Amino acid sequence: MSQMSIAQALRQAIREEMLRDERVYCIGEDIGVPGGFGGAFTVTLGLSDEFGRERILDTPISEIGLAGVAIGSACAGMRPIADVQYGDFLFCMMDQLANQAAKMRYMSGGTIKVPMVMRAPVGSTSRGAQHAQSLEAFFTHIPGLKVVAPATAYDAKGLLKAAVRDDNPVIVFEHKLLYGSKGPRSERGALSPIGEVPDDDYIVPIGKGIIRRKGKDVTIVGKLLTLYRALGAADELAKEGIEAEVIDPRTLVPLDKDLILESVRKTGRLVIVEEDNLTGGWAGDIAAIVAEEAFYWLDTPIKRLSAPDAPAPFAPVLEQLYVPSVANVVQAVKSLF
Amino acid sequence: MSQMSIAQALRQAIREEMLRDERVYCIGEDIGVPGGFGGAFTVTLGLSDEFGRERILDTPISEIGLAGVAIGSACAGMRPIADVQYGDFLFCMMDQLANQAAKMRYMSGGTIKVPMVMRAPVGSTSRGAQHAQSLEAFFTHIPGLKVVAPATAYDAKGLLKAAVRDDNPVIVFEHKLLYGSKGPRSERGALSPIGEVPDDDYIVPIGKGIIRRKGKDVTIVGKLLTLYRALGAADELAKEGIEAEVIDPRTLVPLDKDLILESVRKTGRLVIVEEDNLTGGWAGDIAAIVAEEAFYWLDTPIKRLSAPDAPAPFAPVLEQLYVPSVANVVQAVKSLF
Amino acid sequence: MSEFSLLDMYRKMLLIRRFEERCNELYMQGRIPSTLHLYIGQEAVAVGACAPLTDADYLFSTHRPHGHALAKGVSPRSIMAELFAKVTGCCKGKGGSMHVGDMRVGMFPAVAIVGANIPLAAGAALAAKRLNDGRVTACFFGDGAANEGAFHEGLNMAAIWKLPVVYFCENNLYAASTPFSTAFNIKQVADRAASYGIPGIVVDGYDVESVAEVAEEAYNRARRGDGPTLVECMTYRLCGHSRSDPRTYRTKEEEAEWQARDVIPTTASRLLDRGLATQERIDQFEAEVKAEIDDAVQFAEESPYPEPHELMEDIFAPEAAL
Amino acid sequence: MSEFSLLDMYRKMLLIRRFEERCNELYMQGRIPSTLHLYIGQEAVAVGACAPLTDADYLFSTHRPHGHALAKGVSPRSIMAELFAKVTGCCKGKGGSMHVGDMRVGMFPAVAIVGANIPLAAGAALAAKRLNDGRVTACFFGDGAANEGAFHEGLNMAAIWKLPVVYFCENNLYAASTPFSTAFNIKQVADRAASYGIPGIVVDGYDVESVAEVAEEAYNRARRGDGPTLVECMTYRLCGHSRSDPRTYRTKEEEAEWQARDVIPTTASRLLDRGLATQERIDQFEAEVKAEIDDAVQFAEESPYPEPHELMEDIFAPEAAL
Ligand SMILES: Cc1ncc(C[n+]2csc(CCOP(=O)(O)OP(=O)(O)O)c2C)c(N)n1
Ligand SMILES: Cc1ncc(C[n+]2csc(CCOP(=O)(O)OP(=O)(O)O)c2C)c(N)n1
Ligand SMILES: [Mg+2]
Ligand SMILES: [Mg+2]
Repeated sequence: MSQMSIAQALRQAIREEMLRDERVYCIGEDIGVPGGFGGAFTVTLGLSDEFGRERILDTPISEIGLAGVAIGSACAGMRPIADVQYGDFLFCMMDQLANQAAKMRYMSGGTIKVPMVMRAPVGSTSRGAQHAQSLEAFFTHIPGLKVVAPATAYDAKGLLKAAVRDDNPVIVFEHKLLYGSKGPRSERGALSPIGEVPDDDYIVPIGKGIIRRKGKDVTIVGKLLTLYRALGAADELAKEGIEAEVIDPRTLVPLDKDLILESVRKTGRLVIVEEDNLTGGWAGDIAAIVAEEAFYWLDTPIKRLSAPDAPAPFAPVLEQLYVPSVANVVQAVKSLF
Repeated sequence: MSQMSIAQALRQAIREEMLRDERVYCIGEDIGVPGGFGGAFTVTLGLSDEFGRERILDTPISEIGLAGVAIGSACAGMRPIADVQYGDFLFCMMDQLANQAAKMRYMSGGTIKVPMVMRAPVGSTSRGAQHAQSLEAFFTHIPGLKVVAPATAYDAKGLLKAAVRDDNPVIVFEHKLLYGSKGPRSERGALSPIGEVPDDDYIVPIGKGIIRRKGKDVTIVGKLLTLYRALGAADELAKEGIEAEVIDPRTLVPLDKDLILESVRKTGRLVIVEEDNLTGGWAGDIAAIVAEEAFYWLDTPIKRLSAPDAPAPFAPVLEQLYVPSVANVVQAVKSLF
Repeated sequence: MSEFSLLDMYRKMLLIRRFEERCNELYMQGRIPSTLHLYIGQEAVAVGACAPLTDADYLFSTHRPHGHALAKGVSPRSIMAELFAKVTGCCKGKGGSMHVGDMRVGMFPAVAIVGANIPLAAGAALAAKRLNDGRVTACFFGDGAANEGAFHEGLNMAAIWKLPVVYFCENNLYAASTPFSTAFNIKQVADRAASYGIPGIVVDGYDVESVAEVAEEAYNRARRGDGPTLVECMTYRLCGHSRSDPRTYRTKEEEAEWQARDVIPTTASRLLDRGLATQERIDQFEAEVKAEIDDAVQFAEESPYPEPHELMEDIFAPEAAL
Repeated sequence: MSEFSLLDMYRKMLLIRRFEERCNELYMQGRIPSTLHLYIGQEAVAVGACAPLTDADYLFSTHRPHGHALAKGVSPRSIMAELFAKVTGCCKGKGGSMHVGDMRVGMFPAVAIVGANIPLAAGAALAAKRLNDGRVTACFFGDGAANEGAFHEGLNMAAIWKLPVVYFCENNLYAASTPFSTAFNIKQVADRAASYGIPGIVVDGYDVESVAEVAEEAYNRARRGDGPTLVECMTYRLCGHSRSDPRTYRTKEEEAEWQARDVIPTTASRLLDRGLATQERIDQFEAEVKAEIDDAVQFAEESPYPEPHELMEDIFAPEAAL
């Protein structure tokens, strides 16, 4: 066991998988240049010293190409871990992900596999609307892609390793304020949780959620940064006698929906917290599943707590209103009692 | 009043708006070449004869460029009606739509406006997974875009005209099986509704839904092709004594949610039918809104009837199972009684 | 350079031509659903470019893939069955005309998003280079595709990493209805090779031997580790863009000019002139090819449609052994 | 060619330099949030390229926009207030450093998606052409952007339609940490102009007069209706890529070489040599510029933050009169 940040845990996962399997390689912008950044959030820092520039492959600024090369190489026997500097740039490669990677297997009648990982940082950090988006909902809506969203160092390592070994395209969403990136790449206002990570090989299976806190009065579902908002709120609520059960889905596709349904059947109340925009967000999906499959157990309306339907604002004073806070979660939960 | 197809109604709307306002122009692939197709579904057929090649502007096959030019020109005083041959290709220009068009006004502190229309055909027509997708959910999830989805000739003309006059980017989703395109561009299995369309100028306001059939027992929400599945089901259900209220939202953003909420408050039951994939689909959003705002009026769980979470299959025998049918809707409704 | 048998190449081109003509008939009769992008007229490109390849080599194709598939060795039966939407098709009926492929002969499922196959091909070539398996990748696309961002990004990456891939731009003068001259401000697509520091070669796409020769040189270069080549094959559709295209955006004169150079009769004449075949042999080819296509159609017609359970299969690969 | 006042251009460059230095200080002190991409070293490009423009002409910028903004005439106050996230900022505090702009002087909100401004600029130029309003569009981007698909598609469209736009590629030898040579297999970005049949010109981006001269010629060409030009300005950041970049991917020697050519002292010397200014005048500039920046900082600091209601405003334009 070692204590480490998510950035370190991801780096360790990559390193171990690259040592384990020669076909694993990293591809991205500014990930391996000597003296460079190790990606936008230091995840690959130092790896090119150990593995060389061919296995930590820097691309030109060409997201279509980056994705296409990753996907094509995956189909032809490699196991790429692709890196996008900010999740927002996934829109530049959307065709490759949505029309190619996700559909290739199906269109081929199951004769192709695409063992590709794409890692993407999400979340709002006062950089304006083009460097702030939460992209999860878009990608859960593309059949053929798996989607994971680790919120702890343990899960980051375990899910990334599972993703690399999965024979399907897996999008890994990571939150900028959870990395714990150090030095010039550290982030103001970051939460940077440090966690215990086993030194030996393990995976966190794709498709398994986890109850982060047990409770009987209300179910709160949060992911990435908003998991911590939910946990913070649960602490507050406990002081007032409300025992919240906090669920971290960890994987968004395939979703461990039974974990959520069972919890709601117990608590009768559901609040979903996410940083993404309300309309068309992932929270809506969870609400819809519960409204269909646990309807008779619900005591109150389902509450979605999301960013409003606005682009992300630059000003920190506005951003604080944009991303759901602990206080917002507390208030949302209390509105159900 | 004239009887016409949706393709004709759209063409008439474009023509009238181009006559009304010199700044309106069309841009797209294969939309104006003499002897060509008039776009993939004949909507612009003949218009270049009347307006010339500059105002019915053919682009190279360059979706980023197409979108970028449309958006940039809109910011600088023009009013483009852009055309994409198949909705699936929107993924190729996703950055321009999601990161530029949608956010430009907000990022500029309200000093820019982007009066652009993008028309996109959706729906599965046995062409395989890359020419079949329903893209609505992706675009309702991008704050800053308006989204409309006309299902009748009347609405097609009225909504397109409203979109052209709107000072914001508007995505118009049209269904391939509803166009009623003629000649070599006709579509097997098309529904091609013909409708009454006023000869004089009118608009259908963006943001207003419509009740297509009154009923008291259950609310069915459908859009584009699935509106007709819903209406067909309502006919069947009526024979068995179930009076379904069928709602056509027409505009997806901003959504006329009160129309849906009021209906559900009356009927106590809700089925949402769409052709898009279940997970992350638009249906989830409607379910979530109702589960939050009309919860206490609901008598039964909310049912989403969508395409399953698979890429669109080519084989017509599979496609029939993929897109919700009238029988599926009938069955879904009956499961609530 | 290797001697490619003109006789073999002729037979392949003939197979493609007759196969496509049959597809068109079947489509017109309503026996094939969906749409078709026929390859009639362009056969020399696929056949010439594939002549130097083995089954191990990779091929990436487009919305117009039947010719590439047959040239690469995908069986007529499995292509025809796919067009009929049967479960015996090369994609189990799930892909359709625009996605035919068969990895057993190195052909990826065709990509119907114009230009999107270009970076994918670079990726496959990267894999071949890393795995050192000696494979070369051939990637086909049209003139229209050369205006996609994917073209630019893919070619640049292939160039900077000297990947073993050859890009064949089939310049048939039109992208759907759009003439080359309205979409380009330059004379040849091959001129764009200079943007990536790679060779750009223009070849007569109506001469199968020239195509094969240029292709082989480019493959050799690629296999040597010297990187990609952009080969522009000047060609012409002797058919519409897709299904019942009236082709009114082209002049009859232009069509007639290319029709006069039709690769099937001109190559047959060349065989006769060089004494490489007799008229009987050529007639026999027609009969053989017809039999092969009849067999494919019969196979397709007699094959079952996919069962309902197929709808939800092949979305994800099974769990890999961890 | 017009006579651009070297004195005016020097003053502009100096304003940009001192403004950026102050930004950096403020950032290091934690008084500016977010990140900053400074323009230090590249001032001659923005100032030279903007010298021939009027407020009516359009400018498209990047993640590194402060220099372009000042050169185009956006007020130091409104830029500084934007960096401070104040409602008096040029984007009301909603855009931030990477999106500064002001349409009153023709500057679009800067685009932080690398390359994405290139087709947008073509669109603005199309509008100008159609509306026949005589405006020309200047579009700036880095060497890195030239590998984006958007570059390819945008330049091609500008070329085929002969749009009145000039593309300035600021080749500062690096895209973030990535050296030019690993991302390109060619010597100059300008060579890519040939792919679009337009002129490609390389100019010394450390010589403001050369830039202005080349820019003016390109604008004239554009206004004449002869289409776009790709101008590659060879330049260098005398600072990190963004905030506290240690720049360890570059050699000290390389940095020193460019530092020795720093446009601020070299241009000052030129002014003195040519007798266009005295040392006193130059010193006075420093004082003036400092006062202007002090004023901007004070304005920014004293300005209010946006009110909560601002969060949900400016998403959509109001209903147009129908
Ligand atoms: C990204 C994208 N845009 C548009 C289309 C629609 N489309 C299909 S084929 C075609 C023309 C392709 O032209 P070219 O690349 O020259 O190939 P050709 O059809 O001539 O073989 C177009 C526009 C598409 N499939 N994908
Ligand atoms: C599409 C996209 N990809 C990646 C980035 C991240 N990024 C920001 S600046 C930059 C380097 C840009 O290099 P260049 O175009 O040469 O401009 P410079 O920074 O040198 O001025 C990168 C990779 C981005 N903003 N947008
Ligand atoms: Mg073509
Ligand atoms: Mg640069």
